[in-house]
Amino acid sequence: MNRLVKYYWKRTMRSRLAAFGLVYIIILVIVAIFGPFFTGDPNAVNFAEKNLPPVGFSIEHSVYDIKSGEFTTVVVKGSLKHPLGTDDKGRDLLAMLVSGARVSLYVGILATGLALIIGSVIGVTSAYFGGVVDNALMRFTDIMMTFPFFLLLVLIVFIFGPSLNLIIVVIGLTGWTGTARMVRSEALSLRTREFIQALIVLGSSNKRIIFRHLIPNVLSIIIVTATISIPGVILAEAALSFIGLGDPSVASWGRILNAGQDSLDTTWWVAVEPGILLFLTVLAFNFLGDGLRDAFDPTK
Amino acid sequence: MREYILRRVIYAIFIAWGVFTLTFFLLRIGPSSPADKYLATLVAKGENVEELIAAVEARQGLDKPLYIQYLDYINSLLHGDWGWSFSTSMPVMELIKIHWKYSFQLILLSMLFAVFLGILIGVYSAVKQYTKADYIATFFSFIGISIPNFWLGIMLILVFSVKLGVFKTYYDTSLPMFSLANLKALVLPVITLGTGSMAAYTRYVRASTLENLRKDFVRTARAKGLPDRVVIGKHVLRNAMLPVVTIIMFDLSGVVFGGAYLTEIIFGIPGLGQISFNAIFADDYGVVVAVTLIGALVTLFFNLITDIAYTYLDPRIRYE
Amino acid sequence: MRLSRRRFLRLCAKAGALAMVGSLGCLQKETVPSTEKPAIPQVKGTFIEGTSAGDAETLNWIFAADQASFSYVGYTMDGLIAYDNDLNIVLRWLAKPIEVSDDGLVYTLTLRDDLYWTGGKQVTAEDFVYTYKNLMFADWMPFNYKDDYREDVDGKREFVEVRAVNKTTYQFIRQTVDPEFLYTITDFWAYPKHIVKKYEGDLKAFTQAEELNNLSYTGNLGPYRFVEWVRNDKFVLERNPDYYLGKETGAPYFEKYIVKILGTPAARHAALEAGDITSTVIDPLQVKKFKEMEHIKVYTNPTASYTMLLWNLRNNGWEGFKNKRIRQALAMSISKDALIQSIYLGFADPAFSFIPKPSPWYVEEGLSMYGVGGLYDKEKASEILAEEGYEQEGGRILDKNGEPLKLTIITNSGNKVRESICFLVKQELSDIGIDVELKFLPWATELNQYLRNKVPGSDQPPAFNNGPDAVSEKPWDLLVIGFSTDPLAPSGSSTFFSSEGGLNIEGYFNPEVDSLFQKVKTREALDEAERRRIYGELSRLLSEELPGDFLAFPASNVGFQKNVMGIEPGISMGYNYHEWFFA
Amino acid sequence: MPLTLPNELLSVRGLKAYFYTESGIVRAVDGVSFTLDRGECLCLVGESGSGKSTVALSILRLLDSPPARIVDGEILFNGKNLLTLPEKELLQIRGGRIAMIFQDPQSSLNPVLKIGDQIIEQIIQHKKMKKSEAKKRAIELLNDVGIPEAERRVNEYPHQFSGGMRQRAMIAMALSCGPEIIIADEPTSALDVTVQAQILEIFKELKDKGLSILFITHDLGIVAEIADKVVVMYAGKIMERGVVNEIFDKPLHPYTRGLFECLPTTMKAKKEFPYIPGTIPSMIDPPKGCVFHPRCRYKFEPCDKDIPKEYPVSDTHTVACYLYGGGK
Repeated sequence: MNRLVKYYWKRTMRSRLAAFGLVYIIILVIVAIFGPFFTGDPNAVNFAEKNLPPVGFSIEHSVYDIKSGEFTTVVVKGSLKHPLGTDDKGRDLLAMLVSGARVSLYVGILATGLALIIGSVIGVTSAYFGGVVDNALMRFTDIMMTFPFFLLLVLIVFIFGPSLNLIIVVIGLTGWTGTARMVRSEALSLRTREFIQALIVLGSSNKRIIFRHLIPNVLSIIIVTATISIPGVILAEAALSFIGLGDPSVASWGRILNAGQDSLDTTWWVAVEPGILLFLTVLAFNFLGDGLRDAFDPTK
Repeated sequence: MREYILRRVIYAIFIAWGVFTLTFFLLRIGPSSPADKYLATLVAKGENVEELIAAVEARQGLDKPLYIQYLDYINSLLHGDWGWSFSTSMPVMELIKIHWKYSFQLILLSMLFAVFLGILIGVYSAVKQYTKADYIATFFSFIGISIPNFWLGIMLILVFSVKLGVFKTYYDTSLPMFSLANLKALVLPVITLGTGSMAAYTRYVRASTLENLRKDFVRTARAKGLPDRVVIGKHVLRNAMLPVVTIIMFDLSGVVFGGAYLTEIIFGIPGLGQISFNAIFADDYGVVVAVTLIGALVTLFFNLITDIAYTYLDPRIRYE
Repeated sequence: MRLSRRRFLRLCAKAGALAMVGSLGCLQKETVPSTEKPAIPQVKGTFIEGTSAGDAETLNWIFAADQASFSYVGYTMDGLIAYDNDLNIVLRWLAKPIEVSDDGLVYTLTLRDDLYWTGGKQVTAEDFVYTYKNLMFADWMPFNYKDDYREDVDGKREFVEVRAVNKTTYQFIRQTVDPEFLYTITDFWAYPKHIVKKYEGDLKAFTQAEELNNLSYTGNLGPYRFVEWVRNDKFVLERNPDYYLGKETGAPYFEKYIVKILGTPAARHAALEAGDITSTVIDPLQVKKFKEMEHIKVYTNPTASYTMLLWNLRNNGWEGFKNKRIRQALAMSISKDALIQSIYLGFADPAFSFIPKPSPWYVEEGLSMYGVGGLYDKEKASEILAEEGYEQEGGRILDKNGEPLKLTIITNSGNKVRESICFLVKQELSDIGIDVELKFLPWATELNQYLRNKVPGSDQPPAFNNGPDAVSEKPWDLLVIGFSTDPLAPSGSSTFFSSEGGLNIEGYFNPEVDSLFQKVKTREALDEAERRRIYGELSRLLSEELPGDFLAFPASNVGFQKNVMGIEPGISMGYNYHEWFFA
Repeated sequence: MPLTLPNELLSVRGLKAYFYTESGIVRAVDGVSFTLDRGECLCLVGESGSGKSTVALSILRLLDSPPARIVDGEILFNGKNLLTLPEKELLQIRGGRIAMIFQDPQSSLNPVLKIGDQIIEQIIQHKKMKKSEAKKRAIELLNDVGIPEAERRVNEYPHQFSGGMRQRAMIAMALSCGPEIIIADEPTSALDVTVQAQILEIFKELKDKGLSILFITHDLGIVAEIADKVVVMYAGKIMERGVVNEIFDKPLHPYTRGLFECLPTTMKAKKEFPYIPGTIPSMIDPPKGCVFHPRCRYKFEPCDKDIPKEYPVSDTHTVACYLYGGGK
């Protein structure tokens, strides 16, 4: 096993992009876990320091006097105290982005994990039992696949209110169909292989065969699917936030971006920074996913 | 074949019924009601609030028991009546009839853009594997896949409409559908919506082409003295497209209800996506159910088309 | 800009009661520079009004409840009157001012005789009477504002009487006095009796009637005629050459008038900057930029809606709120100047009561101005809290159980201004040792779980005010919400602050306030000086009682392309929009 | 202009084709020369991996590049060097004057195109012919190679053909433009034995009609049936060559002899299952000296030092083995 891991590791790391992706993700995970201990409270509001630009930039702040009709304008420079600037409530963007990384990864990993678990169980069960079970499960998969995914997501989140956990559950409950089908077809071809046949003859329990033998063998697909699903989920959460259905109590990157997008031509950094992070993170996962896919592809 | 299609159609009806039922009950079990949005405005003197809410619900037929509503709904659907949209004051079907074309043209052009460029770049990249051009194409396709399309749209407007003034900041529905001006107006939305798909197709086409380039029949075609153009354009591409067709079709429903909506919002295109999402926010049940149902039917239809197309693309496949 | 040109101020007060409101009026009067040579109006061009406030729901206005719907209809039909920037009545369909009998019970309205429906049939008093009696007041019709036309007679709610006197004159006859009824009776248009008669009694047919949904009956009644309505995109009107006010002047002067819906504020700003639209509302942060633009003119107007911080005075709120001194202490800790500068960037007036400055009933004298000047004093606030038994310990105030006090502030999610206010309140209150937890809720959740209340254990249907013992399903302490007031008929605010008020969400019960609101609807109040006195007293009382902390009357900024002429900025900017033209 | 004999149709001279892979340079063909005369059938014989197919593909420059590259040598066809020919002229020769038939007809035919169309496109490419004419020609050709109901079959897809019919179709395709040379790369090895014989029959007929054939095979039985000349390859090098009778009557090279011993006919005489011990060597790091020496029963002193030249045994017969020359 160890050697196998090593082998795939080597094959994956052959791609420089995949290596970059992995390094980025590892750094991101470390930042997400430990960062908040260093950056301070992302919810600490200080209206006296609102709309500060990032270090190296400056911006004019104007306040209108409704009696005189005049503006009072001061030029504000970015400071090291808030290296990435602040938002319109004076919250430190660095702190927000770091805690946002936590949220994005949390959503991405949990929702993907849920979808993968459901998809794998359904796919493997379907393939292993075949017949009526297979038929019923695959018809159900068809119904779920036919549902316009994003519409369903918006519908449920709108109806039941935007909470992060609901979003995760909904993505998980609706996003498993592709995995189920892939796992099923992979498991089908595995099922016909000798060692599984042998196990059946030897009288191993179904549960044992599924969990000890079938699933580990489709693990490679699952790993690859996970890596390429996570960015999709992160983007879906961002898109929900973009249309105002993000969890209002949590500062995910999508929420920050949404808050900043109306003032792109003034306090641009509020939208630009999470946008870049979102983009880089998705990119990194895609790089890694691609590298993994190549590594697991025996024809390469 | 005919029997196969018939069976598929019956199956599609079954699936559509499932989707319909799920949507219907999902809408009804939620805590929000169409009366909510009126609440703010209905209140005049306290004691009448609930009475007025009841009036709204009665007007929309929401006061009956749930199963009666469900059966009534199915009954009127079977009679071709899709109901009245209370948030836009027109028949649901007419609303959809008017607005589907805005989405359709956007989606069609984006798909053309994505498919055409995706195939072109993908094939080129595969043929030139490990060259600089291939690396550049690969890199940009990753960027294309990763860039959030709503973000891209905003940036495009900022640069091309506001700063450079090349395009209008919003889509103008008064332009004739088949006109150059309309095409120009759709450039930014199409890029916004199509880039992600295009980049994804590039990846798939490249992989698929690479796989097929290694096939024996490609060597045969070369040995026959066919120029590269024919070898790749005819022999490789046709085989390479087989897996890609499925992906494109699968992608389509995602594009219609995900990307298209965001793009429509950003560019102010009153397409079906925007209509349906506004209906969700307005608790306009008739429209939500209709759009979901139609979405499901369209997906099913495309699945069928894909399967039939396969019999032409790949003669090895036959359905009984 | 919407609605401002017409007599929907009152409607708007309701429309905006809980939802957010557009712009209504103006605090500071700008005068149009007169140095420029007045241009001669010519009919040309297309006026495009950009909005991201959402589309209308219906043009069949009897069903409407949203501002956009009333606004759309308003382009095609003027209505009976309008208000100028000093809130004086300007006649539109009426031939002369409304006559009110000395006993305040009979209102006589006289229509112009040159108004006609499409097809040439004259608009008559009978059309109005029919619309009121057979449609609005009818049982089968779910008209949303029925109650505006009811009065309490011997403990029963009854509709007022409407009757036609002659072809152009009709009357409302009341049995009880309500001086502000004057402002209700000009709220609506009429339907042409000869068209709608066939739909009478059939709700479905009336809802779906084509000629009612496409405004094809509006004749010469408004400056523009309906052309097209593409849902979620645009509402297109063309110049009405028959317009009754344009007989001599040739008004209106735009060939076309389009309301264009732009999905996001960013798109709206971009479109104005790029010149793709003629006018739109501008967010505070962008105003300076637009004011500096050569081709844009920005007008700053006040609104009659205000933002409030309500305390939950019901039994599931912090018990401290029931003490007036504590309410005052909290109001003393929240700086209205800071709020206006940080959140509205200066585009707002501090609020101390529910009556805005431009209202004829505004009285400044004697108002307790908490949150500004000397009444913004956190040290004093802490002292008061300590005196009332809430001591600080380690910088935190302890509640009755000796636990650190933690209050929950709620507002509806998606409203960025209200969310910001919540943050500011949190920051301010933390200075006096009160910890605040923020909760941003979807509208439906906020309404159903936090705002509607009922007496625990009873089988009451939940409502916004089910009496002093009612509580909401989930507890809350502070609520940021937008209220709207009618500057001409402020008594409508009784719904928020009187014991019987249907929107008395916070649970404020004060007999003194109730009686003052009732006094407005008496014969004595027919005297304007008396009414001003009553309102003055009410304002003073509420500013000191603080059923909630009145925060600010925000101003709105509307940007125009510079070549639009004839604009009169002010509280009712747009009341004369049919006279606007392109230079 | 290099010297060519009048009868010489195709001449491969000093061909070196290497594969540049991640693990090193694979010397798949390392200095191979032979000539194919008009009307003659030359068989290239060797185990799999000996480089025979690489030779065949090199002739029409069909090697995938990268990773393959022809590093040295020339291939003269009617006096012209195919390796330096401009692409355009090369296209005319491919399929037009030199046609090729591959081992596996299943994978060598495009699965999504009709058999007829695959023939037609080649005809149209090389001859000025209308599509309808080309189709007629395709039907004739299919008829000629023994496909029944060619009229109907022409519109069928490869998967509807049996293995043998597919190979017949491949042959028809190869013949479609009247080539001078047919290069057949193990055309029968993927087929059933009975079908093999039928296909071989066709090749014999073609030979009788005067076509020149470069036939690549590992099956000595086939060689006996069809070959005029034989070239034996091992590990990218030529071990032995000669007229078919010479090779069959008197195989000299230990490798050739090994091959013959493995033949089923000769097998019967012996009790044990015969084989050549060892495996074909790594062509990345070939053994020093004679490439066959690690497996050779007769190896002696010079075999692992220097590479033996081809030593003539008769006018037509040469052997690259120190047993037959090289001094000592």
